[in-house]
Amino acid sequence: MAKMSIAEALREAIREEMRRDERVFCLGEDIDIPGGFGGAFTVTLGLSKEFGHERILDTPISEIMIAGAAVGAAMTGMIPIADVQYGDFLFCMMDQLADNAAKMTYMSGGTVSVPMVMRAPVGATTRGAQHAQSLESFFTHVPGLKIICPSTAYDAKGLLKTAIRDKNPVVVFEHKLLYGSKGNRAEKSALSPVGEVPEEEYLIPFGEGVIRREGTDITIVANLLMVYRAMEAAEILEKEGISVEVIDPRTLVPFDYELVLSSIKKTSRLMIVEEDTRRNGWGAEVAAQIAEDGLYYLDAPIIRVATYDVPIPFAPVMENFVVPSAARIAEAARKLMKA
Amino acid sequence: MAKMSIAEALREAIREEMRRDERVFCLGEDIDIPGGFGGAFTVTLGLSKEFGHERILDTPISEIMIAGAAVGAAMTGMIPIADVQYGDFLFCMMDQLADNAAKMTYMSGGTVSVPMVMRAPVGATTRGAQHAQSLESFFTHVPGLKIICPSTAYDAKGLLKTAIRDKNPVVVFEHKLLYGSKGNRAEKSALSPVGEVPEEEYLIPFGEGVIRREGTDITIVANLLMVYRAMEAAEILEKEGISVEVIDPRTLVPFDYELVLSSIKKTSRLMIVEEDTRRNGWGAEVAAQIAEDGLYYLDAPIIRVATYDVPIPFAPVMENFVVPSAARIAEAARKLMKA
Amino acid sequence: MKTENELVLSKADKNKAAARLLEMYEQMFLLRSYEEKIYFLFLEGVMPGTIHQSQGQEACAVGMLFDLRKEDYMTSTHRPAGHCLAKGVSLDSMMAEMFAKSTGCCKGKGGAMHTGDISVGAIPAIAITAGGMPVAVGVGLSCKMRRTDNVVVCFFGDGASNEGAFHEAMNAAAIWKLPVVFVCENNFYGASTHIKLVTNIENIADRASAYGMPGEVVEGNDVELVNEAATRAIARARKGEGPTIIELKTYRRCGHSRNDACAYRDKVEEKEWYAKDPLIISKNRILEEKYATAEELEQIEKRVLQRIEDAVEYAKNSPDPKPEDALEHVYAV
Amino acid sequence: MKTENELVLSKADKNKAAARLLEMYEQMFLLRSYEEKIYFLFLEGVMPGTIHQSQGQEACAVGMLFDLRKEDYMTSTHRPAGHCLAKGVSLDSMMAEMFAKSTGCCKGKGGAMHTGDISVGAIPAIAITAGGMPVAVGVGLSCKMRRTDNVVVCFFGDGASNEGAFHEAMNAAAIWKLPVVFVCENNFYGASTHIKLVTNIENIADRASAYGMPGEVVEGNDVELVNEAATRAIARARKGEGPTIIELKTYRRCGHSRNDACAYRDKVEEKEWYAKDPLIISKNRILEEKYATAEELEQIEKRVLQRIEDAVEYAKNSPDPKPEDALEHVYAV
Ligand SMILES: Cc1ncc(C[n+]2csc(CCOP(=O)(O)OP(=O)(O)O)c2C)c(N)n1
Ligand SMILES: Cc1ncc(C[n+]2csc(CCOP(=O)(O)OP(=O)(O)O)c2C)c(N)n1
Ligand SMILES: [Mg+2]
Ligand SMILES: [Mg+2]
Repeated sequence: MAKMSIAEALREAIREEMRRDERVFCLGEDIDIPGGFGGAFTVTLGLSKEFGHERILDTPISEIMIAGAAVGAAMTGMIPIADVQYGDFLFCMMDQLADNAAKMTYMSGGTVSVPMVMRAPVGATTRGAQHAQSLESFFTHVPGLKIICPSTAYDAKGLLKTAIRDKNPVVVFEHKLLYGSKGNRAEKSALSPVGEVPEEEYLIPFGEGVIRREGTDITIVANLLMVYRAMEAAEILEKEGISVEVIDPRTLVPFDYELVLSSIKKTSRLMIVEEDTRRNGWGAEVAAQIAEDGLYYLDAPIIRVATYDVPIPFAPVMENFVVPSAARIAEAARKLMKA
Repeated sequence: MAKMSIAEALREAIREEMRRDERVFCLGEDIDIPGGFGGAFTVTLGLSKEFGHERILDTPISEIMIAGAAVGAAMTGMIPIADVQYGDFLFCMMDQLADNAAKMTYMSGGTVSVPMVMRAPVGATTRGAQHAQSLESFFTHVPGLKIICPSTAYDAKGLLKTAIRDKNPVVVFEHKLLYGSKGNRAEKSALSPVGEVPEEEYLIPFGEGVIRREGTDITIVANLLMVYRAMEAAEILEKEGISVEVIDPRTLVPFDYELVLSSIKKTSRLMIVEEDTRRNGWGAEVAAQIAEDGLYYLDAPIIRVATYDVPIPFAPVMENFVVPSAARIAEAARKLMKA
Repeated sequence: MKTENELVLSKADKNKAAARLLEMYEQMFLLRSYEEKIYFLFLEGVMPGTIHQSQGQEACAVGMLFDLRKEDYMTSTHRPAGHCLAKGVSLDSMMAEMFAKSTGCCKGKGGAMHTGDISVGAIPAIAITAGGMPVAVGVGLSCKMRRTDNVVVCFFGDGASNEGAFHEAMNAAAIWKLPVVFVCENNFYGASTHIKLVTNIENIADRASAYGMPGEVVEGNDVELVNEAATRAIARARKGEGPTIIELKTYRRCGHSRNDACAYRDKVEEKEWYAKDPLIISKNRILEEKYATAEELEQIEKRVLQRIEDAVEYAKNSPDPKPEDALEHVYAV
Repeated sequence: MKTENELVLSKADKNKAAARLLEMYEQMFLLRSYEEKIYFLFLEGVMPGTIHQSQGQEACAVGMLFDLRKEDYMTSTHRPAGHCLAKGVSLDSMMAEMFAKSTGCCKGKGGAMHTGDISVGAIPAIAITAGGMPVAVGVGLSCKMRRTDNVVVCFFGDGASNEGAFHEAMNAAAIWKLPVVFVCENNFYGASTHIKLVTNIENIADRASAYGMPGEVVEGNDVELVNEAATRAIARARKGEGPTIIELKTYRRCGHSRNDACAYRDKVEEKEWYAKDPLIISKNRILEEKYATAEELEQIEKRVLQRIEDAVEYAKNSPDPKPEDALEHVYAV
């Protein structure tokens, strides 16, 4: 077992898969210029030393091209791992992802496959509205894509390796505050993103959520940073006698509904917490699905705690207000217990 | 009262607003080249005769520019009405819409406004996956945009005029099969898109849905073409003794939840029908919101009938299968009555 | 721009040239007849969807793709029929796709605008204007990274050259010296819009200099001239010397899509271009150079027409997809 | 490229030139000192977010915007401080925005990367690389359609010139002859990436020919040369003759963003460029030409530094936004 941050775990996953399969390569802006950043959050730092600059390909600032080139390379025998510096820039390549990557297999009647990965950092970090969005829900809505969102180092490595071996386009959402490059989240909780990662190889299948904490009164489904906020809230609530079960779905498409259903059978209360803005966030889909399949298990309305429907404001005092906090989650839980 | 198709109603709205306010202008590809198409669905046909080619501006095939130019013009004293030939191409301008149009007012602390309209035809019409999508839900998820979807000529004119006078970016989703340019939907039902439009000016406020048909057993919320499919289903079901209330929200952002809540108080059953694909469609948001605010009114799970989560296939036999039909809606309603 | 065939040929060369031109003519005739047939079937109402035909542009597809290997690639546009036939997609499977049959090259899922068959290097067409160009960059990158000497021919239109995707693709291909041949079929219109209205420069190929890439303007209706330019650019690409833009001046003999009478086009312009029909140019040369007799050409044409009839039969007799087939192939397994 | 001030000046002209250069120097000094102050405050940890500074590029902002009217417009990038100060956004309101205060030019909602104030023609900055360029086209269109003779100066970077948005914006501005002056601040790097790695051509301005637009390369650290080029392009734009690309060769004296030691840059290159500091160039000229004495310059500098201190005070004493303010301004009313 080695302790590593999410950034390191992702790097290890890439390294192992690149060693294993010469079709795998990385492309993106500033991903490993000598003396540079190793991508916006250091994930690809140093990889060119081992693999050279052909397989760690620094690109122009051309998001349409990056995504399109990934599609073209994937269709013809390569396995590209592309990235954007901030998830927000996915909008610049939306057409290539939604119209080409996602649809090529289908439009070709299954004769083509598009085994590519697109990595995108999300989350609000006081950089203002264009560097802050959580974009998961724009992509869960696109048939043909798979969507994953690891929140621990263990998951990051195992899920990314699965993504690289998947024959389909996988969008990986990574949270900026969880990378652990700065290491300052390391001690905060047992689920700190600096976590144990086995030496031996492992893969994590898509569509299997995990229970981060068991409980009996309320089920909270949360992803990425919100897993940690939910855990924090659960601790507060425990002291008040409210027992919270926290589920981290780990992948949004496919989604582990079974786990959620079996949890609400026990708790009979469901809350979904997401950093994506509320209206039409992925939480809406989970709520709607459970309102269809699990309504009779529920004793109370399904509650969503999400970022308010505003662009992300710059000022920390406002940013903290719009993004769900442990306090807000706890408060919603208290209300839910009374409903 | 004049009878007109939706295409004509939209054209009238544009014409009246352009006469009324010289800041209003149109831009888009092929919107009124002499001898050309008047936009992909004839909406802007002939307008350059009255307003000239400066105010009916034919653009290069440059969607990023079209949207960006609309944003820039809107911020500095003009009121652009832009369009894409097929809604699918909105992905090419997604960044300009989601990052600039939607956020400028907010990011500037309210010192800037972006009064622009983006028109987008949606719906599956046997043209394959890249000319078929219903993209409403990608945009309902963007804070800062308003989203409208008129399904009748009356609404088309009244809502578009409101959109043009709104100080914010409004995305108008129009359904290709409802334009009525080909007139072949004209006789199918009382709610035919060729409808009565008053001579005198009228505006339709955003956020006010309408009941297209009253009923007592099930509430169906549907937009655009699905309003007609739901009406058809309602007729079938009536013969079987199931009384359906059909609500057309007309605008998705803002959304008339009051109307839906008051309807389900009566019917205690809710079905949402959308042509957008199911996972994270706007129907998910409606279901989730009602699962939060209206759960106690419901006697049965909330059901969504939506396009299956696949890219739109070309073959009519498959396309008809994936897009909700009256028969599928009716069948879902029968099941819902038994739930 | 070369305006005539400037080659001086030896006898052996001449035989080879004859054989090549005859084969190119046959291919062009196939493209034309295929589209004429499709057009007719559309009018009859037996085919769903819409059509974007490339009648009049046959020399572009055939001349560019004539010498490609099966392992080479081609990316296309919303107007892919000619490209696909010339790249070797089976006629039967294309016709069946038009009929939305399960035997179609995309199993009825793609339709006219997504025609292709990767097994012969025809990337399923992308109907987003210029959307195929960044994809071609990726294909070129793949050819290079896999250490093959394969190349990609990437078709796009004059209208497409104003898309951001064009720019990003050109630049990337240039800096990485990718084996991509960018082919602009400049038919002077993007839908109803004349290129002059939306572009300030005369030749799209002149944009090559913005990327440090060679560009060439060629008379696109002369299949031999097109083929010569193709040969140069493909050789360059195969040698790892990088991409080229080839601009082919050509003209649609048909509407942009179904039901388009082209009222936006100048009638004099139309006449001039109709006189430069690529099939007529080649036919005349064949006869002048005595590469074949009129009767021999007729034989060729008859053979082609029969193949098309057979394909129609094949398509008509093919089964429809089942409705539930729609749920398959969302993901590769 | 003009490498020195070639003007021969009459006495009156010389007085005018002196006054102008002194004012430009003062502005440049303001830009530099403002950013130095910000940098220091960041290190202190009193400011949230990140910073992208334009130290070393002051001559670009000041030279280009010096003669703009308040009614003219400017669009900026993720590196907007210099542009905004030079366009006349109030120092206090900018400083307050950096402190995330409710008195900020964006009420604390925008932050460093969205600095701007439309009341002085500074379109709130767009931090999506090249994302402001199509917006500038719309502003230019608006200036033209409203029959004003206002112009737009649109800043972008060398890295931005490989974005699709660049291409679409250039082409549209060219065909519509819009009053847009496109200004490429070529500081040779997009983040850590040297322009040579991602672009095959020497000068970004050479891309102008792809749009039928004039392009010009200028030494970007000489504020007078920049200003001359600006004067030409702005005059052209005002007269309705259309857009221009001006490429300003310049260099960042700072990291791309916070915590960037620029380890990816060549140290010799850095040294050479540091010697060409725009403030030194102008200061030397002022002293050589005796436009002012060293003491007079010191007075100016002192005045500027005091303004900055005052702005910091103002910002510090300004109220924070209320958390719930976050819910306002999603829509204009
Ligand atoms: C992104 C995008 N915008 C617009 C369209 C609609 N459209 C289809 S073909 C076409 C014209 C394309 O012109 P050109 O590139 O010259 O190709 P041609 O049709 O002449 O072959 C347009 C505007 C589209 N398919 N995709
Ligand atoms: C669409 C998009 N892609 C990437 C980025 C990340 N990014 C911010 S600044 C920058 C470099 C820009 O380089 P250049 O245009 O030369 O401007 P400079 O930073 O040198 O002023 C990058 C890649 C972004 N903000 N937007
Ligand atoms: Mg064309
Ligand atoms: Mg730069």
